[in-house]
Amino acid sequence: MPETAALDAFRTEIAVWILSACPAPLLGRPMGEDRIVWGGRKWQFQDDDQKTWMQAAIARGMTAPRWPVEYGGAGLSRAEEKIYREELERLQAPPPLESFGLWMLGPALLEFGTHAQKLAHLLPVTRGEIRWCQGYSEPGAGSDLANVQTRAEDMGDHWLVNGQKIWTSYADRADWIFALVRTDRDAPKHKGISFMLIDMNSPGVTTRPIQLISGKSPFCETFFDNVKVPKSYGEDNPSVVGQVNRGWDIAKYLLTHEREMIGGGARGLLGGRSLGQVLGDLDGAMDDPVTRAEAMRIEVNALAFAMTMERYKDQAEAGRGVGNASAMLKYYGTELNKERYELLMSAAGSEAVEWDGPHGSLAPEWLRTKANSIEGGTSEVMLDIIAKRVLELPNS
Amino acid sequence: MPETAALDAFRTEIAVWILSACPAPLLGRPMGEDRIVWGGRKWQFQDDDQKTWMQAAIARGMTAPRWPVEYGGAGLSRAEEKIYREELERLQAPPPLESFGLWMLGPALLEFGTHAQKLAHLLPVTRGEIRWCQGYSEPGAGSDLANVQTRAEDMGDHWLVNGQKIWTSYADRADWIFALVRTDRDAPKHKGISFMLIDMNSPGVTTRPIQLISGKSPFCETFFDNVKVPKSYGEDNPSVVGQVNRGWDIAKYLLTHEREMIGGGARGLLGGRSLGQVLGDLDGAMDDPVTRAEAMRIEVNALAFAMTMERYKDQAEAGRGVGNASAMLKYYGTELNKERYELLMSAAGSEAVEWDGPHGSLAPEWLRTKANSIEGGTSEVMLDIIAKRVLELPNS
Amino acid sequence: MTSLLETEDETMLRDAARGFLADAAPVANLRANRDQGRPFDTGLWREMAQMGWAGVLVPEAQGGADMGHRAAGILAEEMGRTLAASPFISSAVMAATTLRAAASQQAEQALTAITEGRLIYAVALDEGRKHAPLNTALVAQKAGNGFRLTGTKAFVADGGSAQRVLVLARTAGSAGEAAGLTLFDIPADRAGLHKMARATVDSRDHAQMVFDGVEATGDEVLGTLDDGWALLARGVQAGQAAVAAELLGVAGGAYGMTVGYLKERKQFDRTIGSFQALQHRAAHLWAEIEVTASAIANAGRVLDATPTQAGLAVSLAKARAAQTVDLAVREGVQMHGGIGMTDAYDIGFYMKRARVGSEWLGDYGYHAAQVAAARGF
Amino acid sequence: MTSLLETEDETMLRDAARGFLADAAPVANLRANRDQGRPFDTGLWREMAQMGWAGVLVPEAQGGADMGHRAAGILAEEMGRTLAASPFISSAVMAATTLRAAASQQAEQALTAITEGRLIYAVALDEGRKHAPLNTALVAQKAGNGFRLTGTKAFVADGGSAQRVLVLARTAGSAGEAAGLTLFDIPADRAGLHKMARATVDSRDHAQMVFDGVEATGDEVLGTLDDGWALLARGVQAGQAAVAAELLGVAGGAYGMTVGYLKERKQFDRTIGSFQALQHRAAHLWAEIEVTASAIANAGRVLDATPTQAGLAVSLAKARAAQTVDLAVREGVQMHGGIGMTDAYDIGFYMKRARVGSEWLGDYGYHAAQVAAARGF
Repeated sequence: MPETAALDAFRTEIAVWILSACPAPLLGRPMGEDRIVWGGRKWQFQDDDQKTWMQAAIARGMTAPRWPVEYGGAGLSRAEEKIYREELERLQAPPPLESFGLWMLGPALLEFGTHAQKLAHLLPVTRGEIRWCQGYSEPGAGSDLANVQTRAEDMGDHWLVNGQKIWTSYADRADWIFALVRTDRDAPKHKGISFMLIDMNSPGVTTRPIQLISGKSPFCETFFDNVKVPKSYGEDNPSVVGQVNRGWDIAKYLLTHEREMIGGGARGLLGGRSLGQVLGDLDGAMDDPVTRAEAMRIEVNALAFAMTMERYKDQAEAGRGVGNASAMLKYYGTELNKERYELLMSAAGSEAVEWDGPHGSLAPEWLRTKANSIEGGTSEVMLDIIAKRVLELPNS
Repeated sequence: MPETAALDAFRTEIAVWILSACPAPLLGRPMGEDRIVWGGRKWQFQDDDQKTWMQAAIARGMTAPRWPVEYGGAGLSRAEEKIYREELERLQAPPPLESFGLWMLGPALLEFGTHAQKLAHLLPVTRGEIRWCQGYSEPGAGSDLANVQTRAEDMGDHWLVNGQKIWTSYADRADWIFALVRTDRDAPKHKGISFMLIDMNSPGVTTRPIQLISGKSPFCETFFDNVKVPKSYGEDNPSVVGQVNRGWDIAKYLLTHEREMIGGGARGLLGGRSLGQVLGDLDGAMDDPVTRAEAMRIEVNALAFAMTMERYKDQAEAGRGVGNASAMLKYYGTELNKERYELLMSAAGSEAVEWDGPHGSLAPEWLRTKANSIEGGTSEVMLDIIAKRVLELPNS
Repeated sequence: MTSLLETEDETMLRDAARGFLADAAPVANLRANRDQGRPFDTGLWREMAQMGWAGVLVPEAQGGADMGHRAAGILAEEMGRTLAASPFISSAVMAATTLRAAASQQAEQALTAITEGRLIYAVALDEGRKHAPLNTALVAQKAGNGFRLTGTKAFVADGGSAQRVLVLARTAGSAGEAAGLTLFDIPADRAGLHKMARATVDSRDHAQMVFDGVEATGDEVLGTLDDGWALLARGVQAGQAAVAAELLGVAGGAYGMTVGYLKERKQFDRTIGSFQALQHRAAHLWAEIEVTASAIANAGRVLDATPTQAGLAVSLAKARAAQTVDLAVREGVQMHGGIGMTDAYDIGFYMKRARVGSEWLGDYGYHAAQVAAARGF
Repeated sequence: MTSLLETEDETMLRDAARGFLADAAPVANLRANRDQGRPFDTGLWREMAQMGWAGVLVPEAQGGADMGHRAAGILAEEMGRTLAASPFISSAVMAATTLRAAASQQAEQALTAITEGRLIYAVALDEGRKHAPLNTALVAQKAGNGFRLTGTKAFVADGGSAQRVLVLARTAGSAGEAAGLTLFDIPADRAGLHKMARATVDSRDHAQMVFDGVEATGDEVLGTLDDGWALLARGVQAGQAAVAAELLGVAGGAYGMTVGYLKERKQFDRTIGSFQALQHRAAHLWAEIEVTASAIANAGRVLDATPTQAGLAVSLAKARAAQTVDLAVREGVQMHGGIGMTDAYDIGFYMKRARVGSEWLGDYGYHAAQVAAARGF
């Protein structure tokens, strides 16, 4: 069977499966942050349908389609996974499970972990049993992620962890954290960091939510106060992924992933309608030449950016990585999204500045976009990356 | 007599003088670069009226109104000079004489020169007998003006000058040059430079005009090939102004002057008409929301910038210097002017791209504006100056 | 016209205001007000009145300081710098200018009360989401010797705290026309006037006002029947200039906080203010603020010298101020990085006030179009 | 639709074109052409034709390579990179696409001649200073069995060198209407057709064409009487996409030259490319070029796949290209400093071509408005 015919067959098969496995009430529902299934010990489904759908997906390995079957995945190829995502979108079925474990920990362990680590940690992730959070940033470090002050002292059979992380999304609801900790204080900044897996239930771990200018947020501060982390969780299953003191390599690898995800946020935001159409709903807004010219500019840029996302995705799927160029997606997508929201705010005028005005959550969303060009690496860091690694300009 | 009454009387007196001294055919004529009286040995007046007017002004010291009478000036106060300029403008009389000697050399000598230097050099300047040019920039130095490679070796009774200057305006028509030369090759970059006065007739001095992307230009390259410059032109009249090796102080002093002059170029460019009115002459141009929005933006910025020029001038005239903030005028004015010309080019469309199309010299003027943000210190250097000296941000 | 340079008196006023506000109304006050659900601090407003600020535009005969619009702008700018909330612009600038132009005995009494800080006015003007005073549709219908007002005013600044309201109503003509607009001066607790507080991002007092057959007497008409806009327009222009000045202060405050942060914050083992890309952006921002400051000074000067020809100057000031403060707060938040996004840090307050102030009494697009019209295109 | 990634064939085409042009048509050629008053190099154009470029959009039956619009875009882009001048877009893209759509026997013969490099076409379209094809006012009046053409075409690219001209004329209707426009295909040396060369900043062949009662036969009508725009619109869209691709190449060439300069030039004892402010601007420029490259690839794909629905894709490409190349040449000239201003240095040529190319067949404002219309606003 030629390749395309096989893929066509797969498309049919997976569509049939989605329709049979995903309860009808879930189909075609608008997808919001409040409808995401995150999993974990503290997780509560909003309805039984969510649970039914997740469990059907688990049974087929479809919560982690491209992971190997032995770690809870479905072992699909890139092309097959793409078809699966396309069919989910076409049939308006929600993803059965989302999590930092699937997005971030999985890729890290699959690339750097031992077989035992993968078995121990990835299976519960694919099953929605354990929810992970990410502990990178620290107060005072900002863009300088390698400036890790949280330290893990070698106490023989365990590490003693002390310090503080910030911007840990959903830390208050997570079961485990993968964190960068300093295991060698004398080594150069990038050389003494380890990538450590820590149970959030360990004594000495506490979290505190962060209030943003836009209001409540999923972000937390996370404190480690004499937390004992075993050197090993079992045979060939150390608590440090990869080599001790080489955690920066893993962090860099994952940062590239994160960038692509955040940069992509600018797409599809207005439910398929163009910005100009949305603005056209506001009487007279498009009669103002300033608003019209700006709407045209953003529309042109957004369409071209969406094509660029498409092109980069195709390139990644064709097995040619996009590497540091992903920094561009992060930069461009988040800056564009800020511009879009500035224009929406301006067009909605005095109605826009209310916390709960006639335009719903526009004001907090507007303020929230300001964080997008900071979190996951600031626009300035992205430009530095492009300048140094893509353009190969000399260090200053 | 109270001060304002005295000034009112002066205003009347000077207006009467202008009307009596300036031949009527010169009044109300459009002022273009081709109508400027530059003076100098190679100078040829376009008509006798120009000569009559210049000589009347010389007789009263009005080619250099604020300079002391003994050096050929009229010894006017700041307020009186301002009134003189206002009356010239009101009566549409051309300036009787312009020159780099008046603009640049004068301020330098008045601040740093000896009495004999002032007598020897300033009198011929005020009389339009000697035309000066300025030799600062060198090939390969760019914004780094202190990177002076032209060297003057101490040969006892004379300096031996070798090297090359670039961007020397009207060097091919000048009689003398004031130049930065390196007199100490071992000292730190800024400490071994002298401010030297050199006769362009000296053997070994040659010039070559520079063609710009906008076409012919007043700029030249100037070469010094074993040029002998006497240590002194007479008693207490050395060829170096100020102390040997301290010429950088004088250069810095003059750079501030130059910046204010170039930044001011953005004003009054359209003969008093607003940008939008000029664009309105082009059928349909203002129906395009992009053009209209951009015209509005530039108009708003240009008006506010003109007020800022006014404010800074008032501040300087009030005896409180504007210092490094003048870098802002240079930066803002030249960038604004580039934007204005981009819009004019766009609105005039295919007619604009002809060298001699229906819009006259628009295309070369457009290209010429690109140099404004480079000459006299690039926009980047201006931003550096603002950041370090006004904002006092730390060195990188 | 007089120079755009500050006079010695103006500089003294600015220094005094800055000193007072740094002590009495730092940004921490805004936070405290917000957390306690207070739109502004009445005690602070009393102190301002005692210093003569509430009467800055009131004639000496009514107890005012009569210092003019340039002085009012300096006060507004300094309040903007620390985000000090008060009914200054609504009451002491817009209402005071309007009442002064009305020149009636009642108006003079009101001016004295404003000056003494006893009386707060709001101006009920716009009805839609954008500034468009001539689109007024709120109807004042003849009823006996008086009128009956029916309609809705959106986004009335200080509408929750005001004791009196200047309300623009239509007595003739149709939307878009200046003729047929009449200005009423009524107490805010008049029967049928419903005030709904709006929770705006800047945590200040904004209210929607619903006029449900509100009665007004003929004596409560300010100025001439059907010609109220001519009168109120003076107050609105004064208000636009003052908001522009406030926004310049907001920009300056955000800029100052940001440059301070750049000088102190270290990253990658360097003070971040030493990074040239940030330096150039900060320098550009400073340039924009300098240029806007000229337009603000000019608007005050023109309002003082030739108030009937101040349209271009005022719109220029507001257009520039809106653009500049937008740049200042965007750069401010971005350059602060993550910390700037947290509610615990003050820079976010500047972004929120900038947004509201840019919108109030006409945004950039509105005023840039006014400039274009005044300049013949 | 197929992916926006280049196929292997396309990459090979690009590499071959780049290699050829680097050798045969570096920027120095443009300078030599200009100094010798030559709008392009006929020998070079013959070589391009031999490589199949002139027939890139011509069916194999007429001897063409029939590689499609994406391929044509790649060629145009590579020509833009070294500013290689040729009648490629006028003749091999616009005229060829139009003639191919006409599908007459005469048109087929013309296509063969174009492919072989024997025949150069120009398209005489716009009459005013901005692109506005429907405003065509040049009249073709019935005269016996034929027509008499009277009017003026401004800014006809390759109008000086063309042997034949596609000219859009009005046979009915009035300015602004598509109906009533008829397309003629006539020899450029027809009596009464006066060509005035225009000295444009990009030193290429542009002419004003005055039609002074030029006679055309009924056979010289291409397509249908009164419905010529439908036919020519295909060629114009193809041309717009190709110009957009060329401008992407111009942007890329200016960018490459500039980044090269940043890496080599020293000032203040440092390589200027190590200054962070310049780094960030260069990185931003690179980002813009990357994003525009997607829009260019997309336009080619859509023209190849669904040519009748390519309006949005083509306008998006041209709008993006105009903005991007503008940024690229402005940054290029500024970052080169004084040397960039001299005629002796090449970067200025990029600025000049960018200006003309941005204008040709519709500028940013024109195409952004088309995008807006296609997107429902």
